[in-house]
Amino acid sequence: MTQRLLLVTFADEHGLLRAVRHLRAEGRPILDVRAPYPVHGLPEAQGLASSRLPWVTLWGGLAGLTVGLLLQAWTSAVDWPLNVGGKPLFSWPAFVPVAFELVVLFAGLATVAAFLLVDRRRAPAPPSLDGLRATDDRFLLALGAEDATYDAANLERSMRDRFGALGAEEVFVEDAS
Amino acid sequence: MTDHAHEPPWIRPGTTLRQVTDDVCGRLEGRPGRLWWGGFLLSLGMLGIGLVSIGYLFLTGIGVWGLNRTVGWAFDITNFVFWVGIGHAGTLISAILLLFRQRWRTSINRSAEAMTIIAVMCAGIFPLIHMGRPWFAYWVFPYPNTRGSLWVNFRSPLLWDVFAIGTYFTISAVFWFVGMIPDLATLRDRAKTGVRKAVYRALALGWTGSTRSWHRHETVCLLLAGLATPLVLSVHSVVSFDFATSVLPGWHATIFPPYFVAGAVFSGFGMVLTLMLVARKVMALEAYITKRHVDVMCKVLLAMGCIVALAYATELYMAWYSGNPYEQFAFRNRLFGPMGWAYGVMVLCNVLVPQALWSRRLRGNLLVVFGISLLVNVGMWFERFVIIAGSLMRDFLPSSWADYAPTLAEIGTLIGSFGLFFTLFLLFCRFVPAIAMSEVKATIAHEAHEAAPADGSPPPNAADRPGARAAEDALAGGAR
Amino acid sequence: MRHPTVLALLAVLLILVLVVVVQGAGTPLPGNDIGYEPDQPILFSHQMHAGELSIDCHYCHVGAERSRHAGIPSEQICMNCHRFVAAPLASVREEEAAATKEGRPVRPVLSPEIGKLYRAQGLGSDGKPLPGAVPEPVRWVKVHNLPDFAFFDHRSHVGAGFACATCHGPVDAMARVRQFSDLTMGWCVNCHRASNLSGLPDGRPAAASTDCSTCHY
Amino acid sequence: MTHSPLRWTSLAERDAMLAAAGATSRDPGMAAPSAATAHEDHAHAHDDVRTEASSGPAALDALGSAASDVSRRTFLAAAGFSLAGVLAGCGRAPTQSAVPGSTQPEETIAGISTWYATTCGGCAAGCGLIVRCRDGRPVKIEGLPAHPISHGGVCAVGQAQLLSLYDSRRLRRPTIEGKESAWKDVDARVVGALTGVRSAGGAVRVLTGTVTSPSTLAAISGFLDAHPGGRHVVYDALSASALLDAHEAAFGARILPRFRLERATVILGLEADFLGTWISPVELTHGWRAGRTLEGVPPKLSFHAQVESALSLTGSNADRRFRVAPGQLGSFVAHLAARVAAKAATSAPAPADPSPVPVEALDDLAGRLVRARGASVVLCGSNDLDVQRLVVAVNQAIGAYGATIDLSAPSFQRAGDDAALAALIDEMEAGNVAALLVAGCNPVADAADGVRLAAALARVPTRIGLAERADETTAGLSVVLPAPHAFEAWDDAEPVAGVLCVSQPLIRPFGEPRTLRECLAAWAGKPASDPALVRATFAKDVAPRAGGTTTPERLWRQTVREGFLALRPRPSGAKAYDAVSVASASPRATAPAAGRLALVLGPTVGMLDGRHAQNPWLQELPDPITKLTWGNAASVSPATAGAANLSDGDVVRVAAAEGGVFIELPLLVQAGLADGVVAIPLGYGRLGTDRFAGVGPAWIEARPTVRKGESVGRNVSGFLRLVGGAVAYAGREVTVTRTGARDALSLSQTWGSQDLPKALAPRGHERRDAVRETTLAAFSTDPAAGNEAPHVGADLWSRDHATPGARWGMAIDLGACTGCSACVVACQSENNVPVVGKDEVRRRRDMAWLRIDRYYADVPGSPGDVDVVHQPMLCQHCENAPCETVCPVLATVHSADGLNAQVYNRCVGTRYCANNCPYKVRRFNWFDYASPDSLADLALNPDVTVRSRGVMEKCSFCVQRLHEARAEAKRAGRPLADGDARTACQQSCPAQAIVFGDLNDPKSRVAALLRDPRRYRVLEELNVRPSVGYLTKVRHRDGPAKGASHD
Repeated sequence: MTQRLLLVTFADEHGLLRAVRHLRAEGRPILDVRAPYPVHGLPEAQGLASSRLPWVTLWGGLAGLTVGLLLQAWTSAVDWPLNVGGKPLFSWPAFVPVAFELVVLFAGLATVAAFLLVDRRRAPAPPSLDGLRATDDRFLLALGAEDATYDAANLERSMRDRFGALGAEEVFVEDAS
Repeated sequence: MTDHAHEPPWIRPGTTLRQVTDDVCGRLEGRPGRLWWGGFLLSLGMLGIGLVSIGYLFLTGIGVWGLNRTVGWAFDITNFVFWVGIGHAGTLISAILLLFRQRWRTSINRSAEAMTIIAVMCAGIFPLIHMGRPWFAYWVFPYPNTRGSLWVNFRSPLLWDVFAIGTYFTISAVFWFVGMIPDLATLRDRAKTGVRKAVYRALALGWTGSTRSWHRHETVCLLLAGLATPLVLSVHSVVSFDFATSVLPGWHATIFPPYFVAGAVFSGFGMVLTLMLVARKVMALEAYITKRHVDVMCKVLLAMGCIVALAYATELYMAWYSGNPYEQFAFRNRLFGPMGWAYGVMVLCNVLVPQALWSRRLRGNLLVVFGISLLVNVGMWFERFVIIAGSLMRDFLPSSWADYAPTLAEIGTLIGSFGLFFTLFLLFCRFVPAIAMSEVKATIAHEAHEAAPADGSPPPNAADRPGARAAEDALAGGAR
Repeated sequence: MRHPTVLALLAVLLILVLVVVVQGAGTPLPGNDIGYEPDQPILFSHQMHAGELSIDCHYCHVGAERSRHAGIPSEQICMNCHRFVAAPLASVREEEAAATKEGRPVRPVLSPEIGKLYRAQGLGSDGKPLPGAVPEPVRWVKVHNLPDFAFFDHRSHVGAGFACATCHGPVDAMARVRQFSDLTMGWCVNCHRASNLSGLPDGRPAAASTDCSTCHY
Repeated sequence: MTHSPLRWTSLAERDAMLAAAGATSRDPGMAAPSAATAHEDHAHAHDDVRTEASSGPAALDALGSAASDVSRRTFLAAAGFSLAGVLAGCGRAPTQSAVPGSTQPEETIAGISTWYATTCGGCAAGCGLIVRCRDGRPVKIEGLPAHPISHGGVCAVGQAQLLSLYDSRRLRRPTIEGKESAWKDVDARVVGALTGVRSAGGAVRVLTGTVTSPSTLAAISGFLDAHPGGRHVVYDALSASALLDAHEAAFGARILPRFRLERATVILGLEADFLGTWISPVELTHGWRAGRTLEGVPPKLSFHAQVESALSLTGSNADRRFRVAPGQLGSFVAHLAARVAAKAATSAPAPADPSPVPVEALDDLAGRLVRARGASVVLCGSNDLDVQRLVVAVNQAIGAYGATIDLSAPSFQRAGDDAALAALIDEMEAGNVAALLVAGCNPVADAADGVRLAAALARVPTRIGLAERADETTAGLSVVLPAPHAFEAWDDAEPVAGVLCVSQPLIRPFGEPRTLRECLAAWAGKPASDPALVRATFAKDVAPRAGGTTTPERLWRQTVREGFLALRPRPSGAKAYDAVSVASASPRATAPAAGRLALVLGPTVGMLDGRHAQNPWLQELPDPITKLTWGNAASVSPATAGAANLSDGDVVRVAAAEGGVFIELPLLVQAGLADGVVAIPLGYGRLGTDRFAGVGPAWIEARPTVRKGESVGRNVSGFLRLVGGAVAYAGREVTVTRTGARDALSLSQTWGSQDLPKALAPRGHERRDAVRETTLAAFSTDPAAGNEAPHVGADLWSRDHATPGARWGMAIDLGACTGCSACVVACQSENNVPVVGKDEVRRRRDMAWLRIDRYYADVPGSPGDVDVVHQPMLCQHCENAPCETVCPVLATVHSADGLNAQVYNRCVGTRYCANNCPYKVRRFNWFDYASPDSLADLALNPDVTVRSRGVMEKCSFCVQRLHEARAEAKRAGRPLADGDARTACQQSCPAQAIVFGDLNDPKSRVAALLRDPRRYRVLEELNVRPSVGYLTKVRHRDGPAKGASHD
């Protein structure tokens, strides 16, 4: 199905931020906001929950620790015990470095993998906005244009005049899925 | 960090977001200049020398190196430690300074990280080729096998190296790439030709710049930075264990882990400075790598130099205080023995020369800084050489004392490793945004914000009309 | 599905599955010669000699009890019997019959395969040395090959009471000898471990070392 | 090794066996391929021929590895399979054939060694050997225990005889005027010539070195009887002519007395290197050692003083050493004789010159000699007749004859007469010699006036030579005949009166050699072959002297089995001592003119007179004193070098003051030499040593071991001349001048002192006490003198590794070790240690698993004098082995019996273990060290893997011997007894300095020695817990122990 929405363009983060705060206060659904760099305070303004990625890191790290210690203990002391330099079969201090490295490795890879997977869930927004310089120097604000109270002309004017938007345009897009 | 208003800004004032994009992407989109080609061919030549040397080594045997029954390691492991060390500054800048929210890192962290990854590649070559039978190198990995499952010796520092260097390379590469995704998206959106578009689209992993993505992206970068920080400290500690855990006087030193890490960061910053100063000139990045960047890096270099000097002194003191005759001889020999000259070079380059950086005037003189940064690299190479070869040449039993002199093959390999380093670095400058655009933009916004008057009225460089026009055009033709 | 990470993960999984399958199917890994069964210069059948005639292994492989090598028997040992047995009984009977029919003396019969043995010894079909014939030893094809850096000692294993078949398999049922065990290091080591737990075939406790220096020096 | 019965096998049986083994053959062409396989049989049927063994290396080639010599490197090949598999995707091993012998000789079972007793042919000393044969070829030489001469010891030269056997350069067929010919043609020609000579009444001369074989002597005399006026001329390249002449003068019989050092408590050596090279080193070493056991109260330790101009191995082991220039020796002896005479109340001529050594030292020496009357002896190696006469007088005065010197059962190990050779040369120059037969010697290269001889040869119509290799002498002969190696022929020998030794062939000869006996028999028209000839003599002359009732047949079998037979010695003919003969002699002191040096020529332990110059093991064996390999150098004392501003590696021109003889060779500054002396080893610069051009790896920065057409070292025998009827080895005046060129010396050890360099030592002195020593005085009060226990830190780790069975360990007695280096070659032979060539040694890449460290120490108060210690250094098999901890791939680990195992096929070659080894005993294969002579691969030990390029190797405590001993004990159903397992170095040590065994067995000898108060471990303070212990060196001196701890 196609979806209609209003696309508002800003030249800098200040207007955008104020606009977002305003619209949320009004309760108008903000579909998506795009910026060329992480705008300070925007997530809060949009009311996004904080990420749960740190937990992934923690569990990844623990997994690495377990694998590291078990692997070394089992191969050195259980599977084929060999007398190496007269040291004990389970000479744990010697096993610390490898265990540590595996902690970092597992934690790091787990985190990134999780990030990539999670971030694949696209925002309900136009699939491609190339040319709108959203990755260059423009800030885009996408508003839902479905509900009853929606009035394009009115909205566009308020964006331009009150928040210094460069412009606003109604677009129809294939819903990304 | 509130006094920024008084200090000169990190990015030349008046630089617009658009300019950032154009400055950075423009270089990748245009054709490479004469300078680039010159440097690239030179590097390829050096790389060729290295490949020939290594090929000859593989065909003939380790004997083509100047080693002997007493000195089993010299150039090979010296180069290894040297390159691993170089890598450290990159991680430090990208991770630790990120944790400390040092904004000045934004201009240089991308290339610093690239330097890290490339340096680790160069380092990785040496443990491989220094083996007598490199075709069995895979035996250092603990994999199930038909030998009744004969595993590996987890007590060996060399094995720790395998894991440390492996992890270090992986995490650095991932960190680097994740940080680069938004910039790749920028390139994607600017790309004209189909190929470029396709490539960058694939690499950008569908980055949209949506707030959610940015939010997660920042979190991931922070987490990776948090992981990379202890990692980078561990890596050179592990490398130092190769020597610290041995019985050899001059290697067997408990101070080595911090000593090596400090040295690594020291040499790393030396190399970063070298590269930055070159890139700044060659790629006209004065707007982003300002004198203030150089100044700060010089201060870091000076600080690390002093730490290293302290380490040298401590080493000597501990040798004397230990009362261990072998230790004492090892260090008297290090200073006054056959390798004394090398120790001299090391002290000169790593301790004496950097002291010049106390002077603000010299820190401002880029030529001087460039020279110092080069000398630091020389000095740090010699530090490793003195420790490794110098200690081996005179160990416990006088009967087995022997001297060492490098052969053509060894020198060729060293040249080759530099060739590889610069070849890869030039390719990096050519195909990836050498400056983290999004971060620089954030910095600009940040500084603009601090420069802005209290009321929320738009800062001077925000509303650029031509840009607005372009925006409308784009809107007009944007989505149908 | 068009997702690079997912694809990468799937690829890794696929490789793992492949390895497991290959292993499970018993396909030998590179370097494992199990099942090696080369043609031999003489169609010598262990099935007949060790099986039907049930000649003891040590009768021919004299080294097994005293030496590291079991040894390939010298033709001399073959001739202990084949001096008298030169052809299958049937063909000998035929010749006799033919001879009596034609009323001529019986000619010696020599089967082609045993003939090779005779020629190797420089003997004529009558078993007498041929004038001017130079003995040319038979070049058997080795079946059980260990790398030169692995030292295996038949002496201690036979002495410990292990049957030849434990490692060489049902040779008495093989027309042509086939490598029965895979002869990998893992195979050796695991048997040593197992014996230390189970003891020797004759019940004595085993002391099978798993030191590297037991086989590599 | 377990004592396998020494079996007697008939030659026929042996031939069959050899044919079966296929390891050797009359056709050299056949020898090579079997050589390629010979060492593989540890892994395959004993007699298989690897056909496509190269596939492994092929795979490596794909990777860019050069695996050149398959035969040496098949283990690499196999190791490559895994890789080949990975590359090719399938791992089918190459087809390998198994070729059994057509007949299986009894006593030859694949993989079982047979031991044969025989006699060493390395020199005239006649030491007994047992030789280990595998699959029809000798693979290891060991000493024959209980042999009355060598007592189970073998020297380095003896050990190396194995390699001389497998030498593709040995003569295989007779040549006439350089053309290969059949024996029948040779016989025809020679017989024709000889009959011509006989009818013309021409003179026939047989020129040989010392011959101790009764049968050969019989053959020669028989031959000469057939040629009236014929003469047998005997000379020794290392002559003892004056010694024999002196005894002729004194006792009326030209005999070489037999020295019984085991009976001596005071030994004075004058220029006699009796522990290293003089007459019969193994025998004399055993005797010397017997007097220094330190057992009993007071501890048994003979006093050994040495007087010499150069530093010899013997001098390096002396308790007291005097440096006396050659010109001064005579006057020293005169003074000694006078003092001895005074104390012993006999008469001696008054010395004409002042004494070269302090008078009180002389008094002390004379006092000791006289006090120990009947248990003291003076050995003099000088070839100066006057000196020897005086020494005879001294020995007579101290009652040595009949006690420490045996005249009734003398030695035949030297019989040469320098004057006779000189006379022969004159004859030849005068054209008075019609036929000359040179057998088993090389006078042109090693005799005085060899150059004249070479020229004179042309004037002899019939010139026949019997030699193992083409050499300087055969070059001038018209008929050159191949002589067999000692292991290829039957032979007998009576080196000392009353001891008959038998040699038996151990392998079918390469080519068609003939012994001198066989030749002479054929030419006498009574062709016969060994062993018939040997057994004829045995039955006629030997058996009767054996006493007993056994038949000659049984006696012969017994002798062959045992290797020797004790006989009643023939009467030596020595008459009563004639004092008058010595009274006259009183040598004068001489000194070289200003700016000149006195030249001293002498043998080295490895080269002796140079007859083994083509043996790479001996060429690469570091000289025990100089540590120089692959060549000789001119040595001068530091003082002399300083005065002449010479330094190591300067190429100098040594020119005789008169006579126009000169030579150019590198200089070596050598501690312990008399000042004003230049010493140069004999035996180098031999024809044919250019063969070694191919020895050592080829790579861009490599230097050849020897340049094409040149020779290894320089031959200095040109400086030898006759003085007073005997060859003068010392004293010739020479000038030494720098040529400006430099020639790097390939030394295996460059830092020669345990004292650290003064500049780097605190307070100018610090000592590394790898070798601990003390004096007899200190030792008698405290056996642990000089052996303070070092401080060993606490052990951080718990010890959870039990050694249930044996725990192997070793003890090395530094008091007994003379540094003779026999163990070094024994180890090389047993463990397939490769030869690496001159350049690699110079680069300090020698592969010796067992090296001997030699340290000098200045003698306080007498500048220029040095004390020397020798320390065999091998893998210490540490319990806390630092090498093991650092290996990433578990290629070196500890075995349950306490061995530090090195697994070559697992090693990837990081060299980390070598870096972390405090003793630096690990050796890395920098290249493929293949032998350029593929025949030499037959000398490889089939029980030891041949290491490939890129892997680490080191001493394994001869683990293959331990396995063999254990397996045999198990088969015999008995526990392993102490002494069952012996390492190669231990077995061949002439001084029994090395003891090996089970430390867990409290009754074992090694365990006892490790409880000895003299025992210490090198670098014990590192807490690596070595399994090798050393016993402190005790010198027969007064005063406190020396430098046992750091100061």
